[in-house]
Amino acid sequence: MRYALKKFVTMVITIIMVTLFVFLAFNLISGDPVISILGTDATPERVEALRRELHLDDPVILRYFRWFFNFMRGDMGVSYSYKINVRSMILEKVPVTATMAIMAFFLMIIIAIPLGIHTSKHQGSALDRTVIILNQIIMSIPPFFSGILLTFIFGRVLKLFTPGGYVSYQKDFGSFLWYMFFPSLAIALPKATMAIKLLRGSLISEYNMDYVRTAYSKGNSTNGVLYGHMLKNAILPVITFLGMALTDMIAGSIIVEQVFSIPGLGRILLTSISNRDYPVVLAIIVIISAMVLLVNMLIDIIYSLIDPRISFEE
Amino acid sequence: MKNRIKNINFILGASIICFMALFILAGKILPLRDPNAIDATLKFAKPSLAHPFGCDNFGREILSRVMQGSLSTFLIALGTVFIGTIFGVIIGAATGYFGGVIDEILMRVNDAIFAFPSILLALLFISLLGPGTYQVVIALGIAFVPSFARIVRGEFLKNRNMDYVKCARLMGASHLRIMVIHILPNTLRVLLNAILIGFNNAVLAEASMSFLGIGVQPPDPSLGRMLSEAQAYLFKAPNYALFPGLALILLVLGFGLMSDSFEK
Amino acid sequence: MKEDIILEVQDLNIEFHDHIIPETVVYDFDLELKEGEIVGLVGESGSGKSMSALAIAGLLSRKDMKKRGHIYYDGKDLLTISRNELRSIQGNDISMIFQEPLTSLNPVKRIYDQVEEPLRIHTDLDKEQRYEKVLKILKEVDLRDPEHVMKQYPHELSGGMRQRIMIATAMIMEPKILIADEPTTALDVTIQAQIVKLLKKLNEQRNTAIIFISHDLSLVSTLCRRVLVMKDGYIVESGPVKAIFEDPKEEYTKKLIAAIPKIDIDLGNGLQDE
Amino acid sequence: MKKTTQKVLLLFALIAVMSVALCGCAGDKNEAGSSITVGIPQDLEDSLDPHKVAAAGTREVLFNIFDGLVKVDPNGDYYPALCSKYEISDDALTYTFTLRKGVKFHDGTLVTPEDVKYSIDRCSVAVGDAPLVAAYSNVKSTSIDDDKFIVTLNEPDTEFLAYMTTAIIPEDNPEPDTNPIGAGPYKFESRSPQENFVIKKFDDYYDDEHEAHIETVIFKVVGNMDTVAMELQSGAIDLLPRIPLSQAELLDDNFTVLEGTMNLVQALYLNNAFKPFDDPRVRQALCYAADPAEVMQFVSDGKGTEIGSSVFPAFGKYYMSELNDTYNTDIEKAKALLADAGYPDGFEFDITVPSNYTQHVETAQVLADEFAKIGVKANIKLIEWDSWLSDVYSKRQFESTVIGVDASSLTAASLLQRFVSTDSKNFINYNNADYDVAFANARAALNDAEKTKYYKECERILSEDAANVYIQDLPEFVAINNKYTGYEFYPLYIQDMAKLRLAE
Repeated sequence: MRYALKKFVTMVITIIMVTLFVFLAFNLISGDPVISILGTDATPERVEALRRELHLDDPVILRYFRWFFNFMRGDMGVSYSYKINVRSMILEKVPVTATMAIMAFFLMIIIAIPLGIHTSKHQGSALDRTVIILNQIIMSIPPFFSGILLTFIFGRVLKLFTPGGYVSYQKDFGSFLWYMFFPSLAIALPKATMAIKLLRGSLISEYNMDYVRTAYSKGNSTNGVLYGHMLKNAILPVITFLGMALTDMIAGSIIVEQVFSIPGLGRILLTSISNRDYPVVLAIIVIISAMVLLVNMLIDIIYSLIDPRISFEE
Repeated sequence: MKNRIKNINFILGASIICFMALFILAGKILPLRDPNAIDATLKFAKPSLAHPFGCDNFGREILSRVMQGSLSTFLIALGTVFIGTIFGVIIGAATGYFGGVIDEILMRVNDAIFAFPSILLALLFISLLGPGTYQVVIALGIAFVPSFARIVRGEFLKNRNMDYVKCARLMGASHLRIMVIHILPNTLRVLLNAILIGFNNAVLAEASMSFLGIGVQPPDPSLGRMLSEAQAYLFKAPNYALFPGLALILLVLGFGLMSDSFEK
Repeated sequence: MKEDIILEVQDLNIEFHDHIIPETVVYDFDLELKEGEIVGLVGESGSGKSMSALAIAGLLSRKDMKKRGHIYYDGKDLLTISRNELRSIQGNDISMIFQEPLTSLNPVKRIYDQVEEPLRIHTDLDKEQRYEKVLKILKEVDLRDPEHVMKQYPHELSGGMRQRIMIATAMIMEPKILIADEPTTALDVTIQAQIVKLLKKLNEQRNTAIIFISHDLSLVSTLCRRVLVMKDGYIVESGPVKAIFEDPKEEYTKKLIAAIPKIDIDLGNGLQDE
Repeated sequence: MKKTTQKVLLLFALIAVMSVALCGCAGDKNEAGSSITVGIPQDLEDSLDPHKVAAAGTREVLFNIFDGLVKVDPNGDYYPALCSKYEISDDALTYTFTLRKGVKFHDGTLVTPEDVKYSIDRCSVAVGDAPLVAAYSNVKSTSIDDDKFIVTLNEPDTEFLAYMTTAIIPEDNPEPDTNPIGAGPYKFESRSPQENFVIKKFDDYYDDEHEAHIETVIFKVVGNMDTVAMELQSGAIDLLPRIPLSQAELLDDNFTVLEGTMNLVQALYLNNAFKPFDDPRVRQALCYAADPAEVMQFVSDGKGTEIGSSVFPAFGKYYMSELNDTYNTDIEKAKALLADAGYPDGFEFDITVPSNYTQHVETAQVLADEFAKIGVKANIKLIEWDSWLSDVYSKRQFESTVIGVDASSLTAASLLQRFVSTDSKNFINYNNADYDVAFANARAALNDAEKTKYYKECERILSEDAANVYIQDLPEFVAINNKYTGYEFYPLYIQDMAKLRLAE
């Protein structure tokens, strides 16, 4: 339990640090939220009036703590541009990005594990070679470009989904999942190829470990040794990679949301940054970094569950 | 069996990189049209002998733009990895070797940068120092520090309580000496691998940055910018997207195969 | 095959193929093993003793290893029978223990699962029966508090205990032949003596034939009745232990015996390790 | 052990395939009544209070929800809306509006004269020392007389009617920012940030002639304008104003592409306070070097309309096409001008461009290439829209920028006032005494002919003094699915959905 507490505390500290970074960043970034609210034909006096109203002239530290205490009380403030309560606006969008991340995560596992195992078993076979080459190529395509290609192939050619036909999960959950499958694939693919390479490499290096020979000496079949013994050991480096891959996927989702026109957190984050909509940006960043750190903590726990050598109080 | 695949990858990777290096150099030597020269008559000219890669919507020569673009993308990636490695090693070594309070603080800073969307970081630098290639390099460089630091820290942690380190300390070697002369060379293999993978990610990150309009300023080309500009003409002039995409894939493929062969 | 010979190896040759030029490691290796007999296989490292043992245990991969000759066990030639048949023998009739106790056990699986595995492969006993058998075998290998050890992981045990686990796993199916590939080399002297004593006890109780591979002649002399001396893949000399040690014929065997440091091990007191 | 892991993997694969197959077809639109999906490039990231709206993109959509005393029609004339008729006094000081009876707001309540007075006073009464709507500073007082609403001005202004299109809103709306209630043909239905903005037909709209036809209009935020053709072809979008030309060319024949003008003044705006742009000869040299025809060739496939000053064709009587020939491209003359301005071998300057407007970025690149011909090196700097608003527009920290300036109302003043040296929106720091005089005369002139003469004089000064390098009024392409018809272009930023009908 002490471990979980320690991890939680470090997580909170990190999030505080991230939000502090953002606050300082916004202070230095040019662009003024008031002007983007009032527009070009706002008179200087009204600009000044709004600045005072939003306390924008107070010192950064004071503004930060005010925001922090409100945030702790659950009041994320009101969006400068949409004038909507930030919390309702964002909570409505979290499931969109979350679904995409989770779907991409599972897709990655479903693609990577079987292929990783298979190519490690049949090293040098035709399939192994093609998978390696394909891996390298897919890894080298930028996410936005793979998004476009996927939209073209699945959307226009195979007509499996209507490009741009995003359906909100409140309205029709089935077609929402169906539509989200393709952007998730666009994010998952590059990471899946990386996972295949990693799993294949680590499985191959497990082959010449002594315990494998012992397993064979007990009369295990090749599959028995592979799944019974080696997989559990070989999966360890892949799990650490999964943690990092998820953070890249969330970053990738920002780009893919643009290509598949999905109204997720990424899109709102981008537009809010360019509108200098501080409350929205801060709220989203807290949620995203919380998601990222939570997952990393989860990954550490899974890692120590599988590998007994890592004790909890590591 | 295993090392036969290994050196095929190495040869393949190395040859692709040499090809790309020659390709970029050719851009400098051959008397080609200036990458930014506009010509209304050549708008969307199809690939032909006179224009091997064809021309874009401004009638600019795609061939010389891809050459110039590959160079700027390559330099950006190099700069990014350079910054990422230098600071990554410093932070990684310090946290991995000394541990304790320093480790705790720097690791938290590291996690913070890690969770920090790199796009916001890039925007911060752009507004501070104005748009341009160098700002992107600094922004991406810093965004890459956490992953390098994490890898180097892991290696230093592993080597820290190895016997050879204890002996070195017995001999009275200073911490710095131990870190630089003893531990660092041991981490080189893993670091090299991370650098190559880092290079690929840097190239891809630059492409995404250009997609969002940050980074290399027009009319100068970068592979990422060309790809994002080409997506509007994907069907009308597929060659506009094809060649920069190909150059990008080859660049990343070359280094990818090389990093493959360094795999332990 | 004569009636009490359970294993017959006839001019076994092993050639490596995964390098560019094939390399022969074992030349016409012959061995006849009687039931309950303990045979010593002695030679410097790289003399091919481990390779021949692995060949007998069927652990050399068939792809990049060309083997000529025959290994007859129970009327079947282990080199040619189908993989499934070979698998039914491995761990059941012929089992093996290895030199490095540290890495020979799967680090991420509990001791119980690893010892119990041969039962799950070769028998269809239910959970309780398997638990009983594992408990019994762990007691037989002189492990204190087996219930606790079962739940532990390899990295939580000492080298000696781990070797005992290896032996328990190998012996659980009461195999006819146990191949021990330098089981004591990685252990310190006191533990070595206990392991050798344990092997001797198991041999006597269960009449399991043992092929004991080692480069430590003094150990071989205390445990084995017969010895084969190998050098660069050839068997240079073989015969009863006393004969080999009293008047070695081959030059190489003489040098080997001269090199033994004179310590006499008292096998009597059965020290328990800490 | 080995069997369980294989089973687990199989299970995973099964769930994924099942969940994907389960929802099979994409949801099709089966709302009651007719509906249309209109693509918009950016979401309405703005308050929905008509008097506080900042972005043009929001204003063009809210046109469908709010009606003012008068309303503008496609060719720029005003017709009575909430008022049945209006009279302007001879001295152009008092405007009298006779209010229509029985007009309802979207929440069913009747539009009362008090609501009208509340809406107008809300814009004209000064907060701090400036009114909500700048032009209303000229309003002296407003009063109600039975069913008449009278507005009296401080100074005579024949064009003031243009400002009477301001939205009339109910006094007792608790949340005007997020829940807009007006008297227009459509009423607000729902909104989901970065996704869509939905309005529904207002059944008891008072004006049958301008009544809405299509039941539901969904404004859908388009993620990526560069690949929007795919979304149109797939049926996800039915109507897309301002579609990039590259995408319009890809549409098949169940789409019609209409062509109009963007109604803005695209130019290379020069910061006249920045050396060397303080010297008119340098500005004129750039005008001679620039070739609007070539810009149009690249940016809009030759389809834009060239302009010579700060007024675009939709302003009819004020537009002076002859000014287009003030600076026909002449490299030698440009070099000569540069030489005697003290820059024989040219100079270097930055063009700051907002990154989200592709046409402006492309224009900058063409101009940079043209200026290179006279030895002038132009570096293009892309910055974010918000940074452009604060750095370039309000703080005026820029050397030059390519942008399109639109008109907030159909008055020539809204385009030309910006260049008066003392005006708060004079972001190019233009300072020309003759211009200030000419503009003042135009404002004071009572009869139309005189007013037009002075406004034209202002335009001529801007052109001859080369205040900016004027280029074009960009073309606007609108893609519309042949299932619908009735789309009309407006001279201002307006998307009138009420005109749309289902094609038979």
